[in-house]
Amino acid sequence: MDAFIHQVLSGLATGGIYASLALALVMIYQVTHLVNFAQGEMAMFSTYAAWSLINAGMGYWPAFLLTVLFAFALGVVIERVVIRPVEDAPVLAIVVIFIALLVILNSATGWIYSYTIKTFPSPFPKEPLFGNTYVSSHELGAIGVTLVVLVLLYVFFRFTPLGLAMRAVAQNPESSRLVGIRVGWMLALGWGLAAAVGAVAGMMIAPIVYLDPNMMGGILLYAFAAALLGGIESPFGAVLGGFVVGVLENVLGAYVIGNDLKLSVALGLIIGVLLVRPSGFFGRVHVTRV
Amino acid sequence: MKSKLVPIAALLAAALASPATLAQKKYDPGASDTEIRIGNTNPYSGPASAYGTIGKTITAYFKMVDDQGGINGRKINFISYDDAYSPPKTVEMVRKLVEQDNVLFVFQTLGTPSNTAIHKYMNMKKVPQLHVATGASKWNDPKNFPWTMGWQPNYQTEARIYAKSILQTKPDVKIGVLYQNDDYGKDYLKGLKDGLGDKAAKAIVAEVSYEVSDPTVDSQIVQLQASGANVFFNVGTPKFAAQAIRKAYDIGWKPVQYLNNVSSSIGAVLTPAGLEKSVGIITTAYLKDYSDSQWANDPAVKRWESFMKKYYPTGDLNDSSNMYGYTVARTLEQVLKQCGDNLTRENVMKQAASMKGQYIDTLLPGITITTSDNDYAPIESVQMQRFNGKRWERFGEVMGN
Amino acid sequence: MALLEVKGLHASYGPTRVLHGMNFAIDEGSITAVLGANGAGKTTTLRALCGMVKTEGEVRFGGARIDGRLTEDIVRLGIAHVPDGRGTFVNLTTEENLRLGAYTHKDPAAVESDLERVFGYFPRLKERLRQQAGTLSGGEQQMLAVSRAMMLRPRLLLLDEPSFGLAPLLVRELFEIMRTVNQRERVSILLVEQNAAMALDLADHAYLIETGRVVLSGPADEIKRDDAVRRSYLGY
Amino acid sequence: MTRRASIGVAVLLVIACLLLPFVVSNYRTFQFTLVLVYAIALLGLNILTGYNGQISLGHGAFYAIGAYTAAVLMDRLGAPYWATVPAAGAVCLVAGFLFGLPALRLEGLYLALATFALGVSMPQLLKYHHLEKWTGGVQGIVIAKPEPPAFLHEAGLRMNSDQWLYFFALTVAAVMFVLGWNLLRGRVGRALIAIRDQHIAAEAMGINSALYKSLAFGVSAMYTGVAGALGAIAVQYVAPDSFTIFLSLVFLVGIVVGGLASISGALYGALFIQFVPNVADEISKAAPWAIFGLFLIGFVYLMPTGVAGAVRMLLVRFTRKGAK
Repeated sequence: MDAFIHQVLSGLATGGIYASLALALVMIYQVTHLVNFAQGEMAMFSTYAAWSLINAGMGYWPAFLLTVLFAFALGVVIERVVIRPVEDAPVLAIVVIFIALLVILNSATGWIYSYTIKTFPSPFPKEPLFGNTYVSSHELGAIGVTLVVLVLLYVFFRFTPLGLAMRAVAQNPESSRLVGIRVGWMLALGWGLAAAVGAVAGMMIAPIVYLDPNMMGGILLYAFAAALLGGIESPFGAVLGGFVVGVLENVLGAYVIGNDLKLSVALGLIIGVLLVRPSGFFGRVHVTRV
Repeated sequence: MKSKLVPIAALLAAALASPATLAQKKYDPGASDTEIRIGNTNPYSGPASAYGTIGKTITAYFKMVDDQGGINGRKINFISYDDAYSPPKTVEMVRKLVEQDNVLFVFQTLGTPSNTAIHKYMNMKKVPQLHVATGASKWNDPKNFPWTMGWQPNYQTEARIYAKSILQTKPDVKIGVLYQNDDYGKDYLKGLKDGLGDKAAKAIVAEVSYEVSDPTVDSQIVQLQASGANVFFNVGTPKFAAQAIRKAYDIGWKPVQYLNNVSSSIGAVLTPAGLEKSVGIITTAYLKDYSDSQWANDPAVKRWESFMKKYYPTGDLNDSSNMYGYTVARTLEQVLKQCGDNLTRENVMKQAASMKGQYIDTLLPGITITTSDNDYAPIESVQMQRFNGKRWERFGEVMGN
Repeated sequence: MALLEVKGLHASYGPTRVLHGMNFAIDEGSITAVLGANGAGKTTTLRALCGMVKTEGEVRFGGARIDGRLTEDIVRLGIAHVPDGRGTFVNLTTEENLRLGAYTHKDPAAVESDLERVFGYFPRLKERLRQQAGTLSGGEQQMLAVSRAMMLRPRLLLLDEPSFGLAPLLVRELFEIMRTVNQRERVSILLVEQNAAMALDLADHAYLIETGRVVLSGPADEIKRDDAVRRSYLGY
Repeated sequence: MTRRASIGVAVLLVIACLLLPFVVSNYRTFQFTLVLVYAIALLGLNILTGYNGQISLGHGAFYAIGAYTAAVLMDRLGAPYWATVPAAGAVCLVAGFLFGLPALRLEGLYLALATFALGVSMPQLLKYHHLEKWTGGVQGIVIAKPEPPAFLHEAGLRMNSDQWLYFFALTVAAVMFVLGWNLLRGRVGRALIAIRDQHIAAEAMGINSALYKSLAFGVSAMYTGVAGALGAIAVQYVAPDSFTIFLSLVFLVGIVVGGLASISGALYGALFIQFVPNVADEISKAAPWAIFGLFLIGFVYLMPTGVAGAVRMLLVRFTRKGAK
């Protein structure tokens, strides 16, 4: 029983990892209606930037803030320079651009920083909370940070005109222009915000899995599954989906199917759920009268 | 052959035919008076690109050799291609090396699947596949594959050494194994089982695998703890090995830990895992570890360091792959020196197979390279060592098969 | 001076040219109707004014050139466009649609009073505030589209076939409201319609276009009496 | 281009294809064999993604199934190599059709996830210990290289095995392309495109879209499976590591760069995925993937509708000029 609880808690901790990156995917989807496969590598790259700053002697929180800003700028620049010129190309061409970005960032990071794993500091205490042996303080703290980001995103999209405008752009760019929204900038802004959310995720993930250029490879797939399971338009759903995936994977691996097939079976189950409930837990069913 | 005619005949031959007859010079494709062409594939891109640094180190090393005048007066032309760790690409690139670039032999092609893919081809073509970068045991098979030779101690042997050690020290042993679900992980697992013999079924209480795409191995470590194991055999690559060591400590699991040699670097594994969390870990080694303070003033390691700084400045000094690449390149240098002016493929193989207790100074003291016609496993012995919180402490004899 | 002045306006979709040098003007505070058969270029004319298609020629709004500018900049000058197909944000709520209409206004108090003003014209929308806009009926969606445009507090309102798909009674109601808006708020209106009879009843001035050119223009009363128009568009 | 000119070009192309292995080295012949293999795989993916609009991020899985079918049949059951190709096609047809049935309910992102998951899972399934007896587990299966048939030798045609393999692949590719051409240029092709562009309208026109969509999956997988079998025979080795998710992504890259919904695009795409990584490797050992990525972005910028689209536009311009 103790082992079972331990597996569940450890699954929640890993789920928190998926949730944090899933939030970035939801963010970019809200604005562009695309899932950016390079999101994980952008987060990884930003985390390396944070590592450089901290290694150069900067304090954790200043480095954290500066990295979030850097990531935001990176996102905006990528949208303006790389994505903008192919805006009107077929969706698959844009997917291919994402793949290109993924390999470029991965390869360039390996070249600049080498592939040796690096430790990334945690802002949270070293000692586990209440002396428990189940989850580390960092894992709890990371979940806390993810929840904070979640609330911020929710408030942003629900209650600010800018958030509303972004949702509008995703749905109907032409109508958005007709109410005076600068669509181009909204897309760039969306990329920037998604990259910033991703950078936070990266800095929370790196202390757990270590910093290396391939750190996001597996996580991206799980985050993608989590986002869809929760309903790709819902930040809440993404986080819940992350936790569900994390726990599901652990329990399957430890008790049901064994570790070597847990990924396949977990994904199979998620797809099964999506077959029955295509909009995920929190996704809204869109009804339109023709 | 003591007649006066001999010098004249030699002169005649030199003037008429190839220079090979002069002073026994013999060449196969890829070798000449001025250069030796060597082929290689490495994963510079793709999922295993972390290992690409080995190819870069070797390239840098032969650059240095050339700067210092080459080997026996010949420049080394080291041609290395990216195979992205994909066997079909390895086949393609190796064929390019052999058929188009006309290399004398290929050296240090990396990865068990990749080398398996070209194994038959190389032996059919009779082109040496020298010092392959994998620890599988199948490369030591001179009867069936006389053109293929490994280099590093193989995984199974290493695991058998751990098995022996476990059986000696712990009477009531319950072993939990964490292994990467691929050829490398399974070789270690097999070696351990072979070493334990008929005790294996009882002694191994849990064997859990992970995939390289797994973000963490936390769940696996929790499983191992729950199995009640009192010995932990950690067969992970650096990132996962470090995660496992940290997690085991954090959840209060205190088994005797055996760590596979691939992840024995202090800088790249134990430091990230936490030095205080790594105390007591047992591993084997055959190379000096730059990040181990006991070698801080070792002249060989110093030489390596200055080589790295000059010829491969972007290389990470903590990455033990760079020490590996340097050492294997020096092994090849020795083989080529021995070849002298007889640079045929046959002679390369012959020289590679006739090293007698050759010591290369970045190997641990007591570890030497020995090969023969029926022994194609250059490094067979390893040294056991235990981590004391600061550095590795060697103990026991140098062990081999 | 005319509020909107168009000279030699050409427009094309890719290689196909749709407008061939249109000339017309709209007076401040007037209601102007553009009539024409299907494919004559009515919708394109409205899209051209808002920079939504590639154009050549001159468009002046309040005396300043606006041709070649970005749609969102033109809108910010005070031109609201209810597009063909209504352009509803179907996945957003009614309220969110309306608030988007006021996107360019930063003063929250003013936005609230604008909302009340719009509900004064279309009380039905107030009951549907939290409803997903895509689930509204056709008539309600049309009201929402007009309301959204009014939230901009425009000087000029462009309406593209507001009667499309609505019951005649609803159309009459809508047009009445448009007249009130025009008179009470001094909003100029440019109306594109297939339903020529009703459009001419509402409008002060009318243009008739055929294959991308203005072929007839004048006060609505005169156009209504024109024989050709009567035969082709009014059907009597 | 006039009809006569295009026939002329086609004839020249066929002659070039036939002469190629006698002109270039064995190693190059081998490379072009791989190009043919990839071209078949890409045509398969194009049927599904390009023509029918169903995205697949996991087609490498079907390639793997085809390859393993061939390897297992040859190595474990002693089947002749040529027989494994249709067998692999049949297995993948069934596998694709079955996968396509649930996938019917999935669109866009959800289908992307499902296929992505398939692509990621495949190597793990191949390694699965209960299948090890057949698949060889992590070690894979080494298979024998086919020799040219005896009748060629008797007929006086001397050929080495690389050349023979090339002609074998060329024949299979020709058959698959002709079949594909007939399929896509006819009623079926129009139905596939109609479903992609106007889903509801297609249903209204009486097209059984469910059937067509799962058939598209099956046929697409069949093509890719045939390619997988050929690829395995050419490389003489299969292992789980040969079929990672990157293979699937590279296939997607191939059809986009080559040209979506274009038969000739499969060939351009195959040339791209075969040769551009080599070029990238020549340029930089430090970060070859970065170079590859830049190439990719460059191609999409310059030719957003793929090489096939660009070629089509050039031809149009060329003939217009010619007409003037």
